[in-house]
Amino acid sequence: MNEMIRSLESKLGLSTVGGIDCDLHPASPATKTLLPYLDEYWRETFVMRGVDRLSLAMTSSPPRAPINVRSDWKAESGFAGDTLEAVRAQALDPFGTRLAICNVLHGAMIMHSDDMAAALCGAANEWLAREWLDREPRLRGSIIVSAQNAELAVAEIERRAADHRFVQVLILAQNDEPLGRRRYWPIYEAAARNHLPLCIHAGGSNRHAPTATGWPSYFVESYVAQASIFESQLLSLVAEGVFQKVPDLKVVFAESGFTWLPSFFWRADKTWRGVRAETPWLTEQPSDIVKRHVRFTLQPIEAPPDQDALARTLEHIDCDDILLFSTDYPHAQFEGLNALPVAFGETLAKKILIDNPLATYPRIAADF
Amino acid sequence: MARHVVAKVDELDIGKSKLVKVAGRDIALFNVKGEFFAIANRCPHEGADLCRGQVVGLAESDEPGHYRMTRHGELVRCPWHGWEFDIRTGKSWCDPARTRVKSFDVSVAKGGALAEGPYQAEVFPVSIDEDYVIVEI
Amino acid sequence: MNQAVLEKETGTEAKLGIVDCDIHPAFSTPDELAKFLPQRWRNHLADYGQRSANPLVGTLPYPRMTPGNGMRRDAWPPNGGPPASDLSFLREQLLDPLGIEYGILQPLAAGSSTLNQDLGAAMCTAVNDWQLDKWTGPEPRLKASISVAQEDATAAIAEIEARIGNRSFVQIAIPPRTIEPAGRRRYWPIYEVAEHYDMPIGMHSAAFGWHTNSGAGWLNFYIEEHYAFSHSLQSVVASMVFEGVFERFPKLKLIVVEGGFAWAAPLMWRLDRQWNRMRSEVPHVKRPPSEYIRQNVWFTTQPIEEPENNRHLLDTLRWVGTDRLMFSTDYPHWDFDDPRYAFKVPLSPAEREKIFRENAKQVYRLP
Amino acid sequence: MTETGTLERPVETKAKYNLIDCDIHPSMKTPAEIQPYLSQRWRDHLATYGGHTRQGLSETLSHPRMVPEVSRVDSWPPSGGPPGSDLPFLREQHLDNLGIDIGVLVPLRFNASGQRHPDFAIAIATAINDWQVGKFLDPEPRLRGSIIATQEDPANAVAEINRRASDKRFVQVLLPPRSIEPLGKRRHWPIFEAAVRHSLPLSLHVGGVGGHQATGAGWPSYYLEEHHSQVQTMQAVIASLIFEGVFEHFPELKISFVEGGFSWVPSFGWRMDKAWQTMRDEVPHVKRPPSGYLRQNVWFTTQPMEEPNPAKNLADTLRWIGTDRLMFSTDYPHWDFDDPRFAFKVPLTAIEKAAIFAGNAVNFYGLN
Repeated sequence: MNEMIRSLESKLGLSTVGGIDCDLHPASPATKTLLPYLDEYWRETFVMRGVDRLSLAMTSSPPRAPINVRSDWKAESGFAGDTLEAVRAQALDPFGTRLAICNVLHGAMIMHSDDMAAALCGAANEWLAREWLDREPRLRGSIIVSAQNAELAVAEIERRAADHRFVQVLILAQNDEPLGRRRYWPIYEAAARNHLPLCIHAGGSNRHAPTATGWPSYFVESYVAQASIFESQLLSLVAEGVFQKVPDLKVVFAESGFTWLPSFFWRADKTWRGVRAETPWLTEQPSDIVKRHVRFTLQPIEAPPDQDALARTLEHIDCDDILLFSTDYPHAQFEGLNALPVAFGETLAKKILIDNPLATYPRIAADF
Repeated sequence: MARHVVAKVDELDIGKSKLVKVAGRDIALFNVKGEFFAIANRCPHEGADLCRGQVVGLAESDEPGHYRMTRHGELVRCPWHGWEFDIRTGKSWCDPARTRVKSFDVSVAKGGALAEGPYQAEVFPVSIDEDYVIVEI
Repeated sequence: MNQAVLEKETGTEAKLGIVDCDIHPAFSTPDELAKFLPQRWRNHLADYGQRSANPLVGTLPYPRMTPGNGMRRDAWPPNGGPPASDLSFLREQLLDPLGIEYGILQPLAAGSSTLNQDLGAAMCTAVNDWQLDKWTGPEPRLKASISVAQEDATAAIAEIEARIGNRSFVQIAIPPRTIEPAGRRRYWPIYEVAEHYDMPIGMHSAAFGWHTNSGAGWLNFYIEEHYAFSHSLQSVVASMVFEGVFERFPKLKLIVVEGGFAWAAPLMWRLDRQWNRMRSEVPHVKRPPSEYIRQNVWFTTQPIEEPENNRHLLDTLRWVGTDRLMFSTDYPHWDFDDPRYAFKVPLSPAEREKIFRENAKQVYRLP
Repeated sequence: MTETGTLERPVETKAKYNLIDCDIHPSMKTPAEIQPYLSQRWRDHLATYGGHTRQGLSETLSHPRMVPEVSRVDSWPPSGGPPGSDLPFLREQHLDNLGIDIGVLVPLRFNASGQRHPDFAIAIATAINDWQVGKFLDPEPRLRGSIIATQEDPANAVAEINRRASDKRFVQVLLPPRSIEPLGKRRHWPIFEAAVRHSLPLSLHVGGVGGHQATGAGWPSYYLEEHHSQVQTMQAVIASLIFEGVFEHFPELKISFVEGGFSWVPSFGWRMDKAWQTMRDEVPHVKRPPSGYLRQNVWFTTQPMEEPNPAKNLADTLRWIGTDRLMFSTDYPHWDFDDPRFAFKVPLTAIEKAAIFAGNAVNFYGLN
């Protein structure tokens, strides 16, 4: 009986009206769509080379895989979220979303050529501003950059920063090296300087295996492994002292899941006690640093249907500031409109929907 | 509170430690640059003998990538999990408020002086001309 | 300078009846392979795509300089579809004018580097069926390659056994960027079968694979990637020598495709020298590496190296051995070699005969 | 916290075994100790070429530890040699002192599976197995051995398993989690088949050099991170075994994961279940929710013990994993050793204690 009630409850989400959706995905634009936003060199060479005909869909997130396109949101094209009308009708209106941050997951971020990657990122950002942000006041944008060349990434951040509808910088979870390493710090300094959190979204370059034990056969396995990559990135950011060096930096993990956080905290804090002399700039335990500087988008919620485990996990995390509401639209993370399970309770729900995003995104708070 | 003679000064070199048993307690005795300190021997984490830990300095940093070793010889790393304890206070570096070992007052006195006070020399005979380490419990 | 050579070579080629060891057939439409695949895999491809150990789904990690993944601009068939997707135009532009008696198909869309091994094996089977159906059936000058998913040796052998009776297939195609170096024992069952049936292993430069083409890591530009093709092929040769593949399978034939060949001579020198110093580590390698290479390995010529001083290539030809070289065009790719103009140095009629025809006829056992 | 406030002692039970330690690391007085177990050809090879694995340093771990030999500072034998190399001292300090009834040896040196020279790998695996018998199993009946098998060469791994299986003192087959390909891939299945045939469980102890970066995010800078990465590697191995269908094909296969922690297991199970629900059509051979296989085929050793703050949070983790899945281990003589008397900071019932400290291992190894 209890099981039945729990299971029923789990289908009933809390209201999300008035919330700030911190992870929404307009379909990645076809390369050809970006031509008007590229300069003459890239426009001509892309056509000459046939790059404009190439799909830049990433193996880390095949666009038609069931996780990436919820069946009831799928358009004729096989994709979802490929028009503003669809995003309004499926994501903004039904959830009562007040503002939503568009995270464009584009292969631009992982192209081998530093310069081509930067050119495509710039074009995708411009495309987002013109085709989406100009047309829908509820939308906000993420500045996508390729992390592999910090200098070019910083230039793009500085170029885009004047447009305050861009509220964060977005990079992918898997890159050439762990993200705490110093080659990436100029990106973080530029983000903090411009009051932009750094969003690290699931996905990546796949230039090396996504696990330490080689290449998984299946996408479902690779998707599961993304959380492991996030764990490594989290500890890298902490251990390298990014938050000591750039104390104003806020990091948002998007589509990372969060139910792994307690075990991360336990192990990282314990090991730190034994080996902290290796990184003496860490003067507090990793979990405290994470709770102050890092935020996690809500979806996917990887917990059993039984709401008790989710509630216990939240208690283990022991930090009400850490979650940011997200639908992860159009990814298939929940059914119906049940983005915010009852286990969160009304008080925490309000924090997740509004207060935490406002505290995380200065640019949203400024004109909220 | 009693004062216990636990060692001769010259049997514990600078930077060394020694396990002494006093009034049924295991106590780790350290010589830090000629000064003596005593803390409870048992690590509060899983019970390892702190007297067997490495005596180290304090690694500090002003910013990532910058390293500085200070307070030479004033900390002991637990021989198992490496938790650092301040030999002077018994407090752990990572969690000084909650993870600490008891610290005992230590003094040094001439053997001649010992004959006059309420000392307990449990372990060995005291000779008048030598210096001794005294722990108060 | 080049002009003089060109004039001299023109005219003599067409009559030779050459063998082109590297032709890339293409699908007319992206879904052309689908009809050779079971429904399960058609559905799977629609949802998940063909995932390999590479950044992009189905797109080359390094965009080429011409559309269609680096095609000759004049190779697009007038009837539509991408280059080398139209048999009649392929005859008209390649086989007929260049006097190609046999052309070896090197399909690049196979499942060899697919992460999902069952999908990879299914795609190999489909590509093999497709070669027969679309190409070798209607055009007997074309010969097919048995695509196999080499990481699953059992599945690969099953595919070879299924095709071996059909002489339209003249080699087994394995890409060089395998999970482990090509000489490792996990691949030996495939080599054993290949030797048994006297089927050469064709290793063609690969744009996809489990590792970078370069041991230096991921490169920035296509110019670097293109160069590094030769590095992955050098690694294949060294691995097969030092793991003892040719000692264990002395009649195995390895054909190194689309890596050029000028590097083969210094590679042999280097291998011999280090083998001399460290043969105690590899006592199973009984002879100097160059001996195995001269016995078991052939190189296709494209993209032919073009020294500043043309005649320097003569030295290379002598060092590598004209009996090891087999002509290839790489049609319809942009770095295509034309048999009339590729060699900027004079070849003797005997050398010409070997490189353009006889070596390949023997290696592939062509009638 | 006072110096002894939270320490507690295991209760007495009447079972045949009260304390089984699933992870003891034996070592050699000097590397030359291996020589009697190698033929002249391999002695010469070792002297000339040394080990040759898939990493940068030839004789040293990629990330230096905080203490010599990764070991407890107090574990160096008075007679000389590194920790774990002196049987009398191992008895005195460890077996006798803690009252260990059965101790399972996990030899890590020479890394047979990681050796690139295939024949040398075979020679080393055989030598280490003989060495375990000669140095430890013959003189000390409380110790058990692990069959070292060349994972990258499954045919020879099976031959070695077949050769050792009749010696019942070998209680498991030991494999490294970091391999060239994920463990679940079919090329490894002959090893599983052999293990099931001989009723031998498999054990994966953290480590190995498969040629891949230590995390999906790349090579970390610090040992703090590398230590943590063991968790992600274990996760990758488990996901591979489940999604490749290993447990579906070998329902009797038993595997223990050693020294990779366990608090992450529940949330990892939830993540796998959720992804599987969405994408099970990709892996139709996986018939049940992944967490079901975790409950049936997988065990975890307890060290390094998870230490949440507050400690009571661990009770949830134990409930979610199931106390029948956990087996006590010390990791002696390594620095992050757990003492059976003090490792658990949460109260366990007498039944739970009996299971974790001995009963589960009796079942896992078939020690009855």
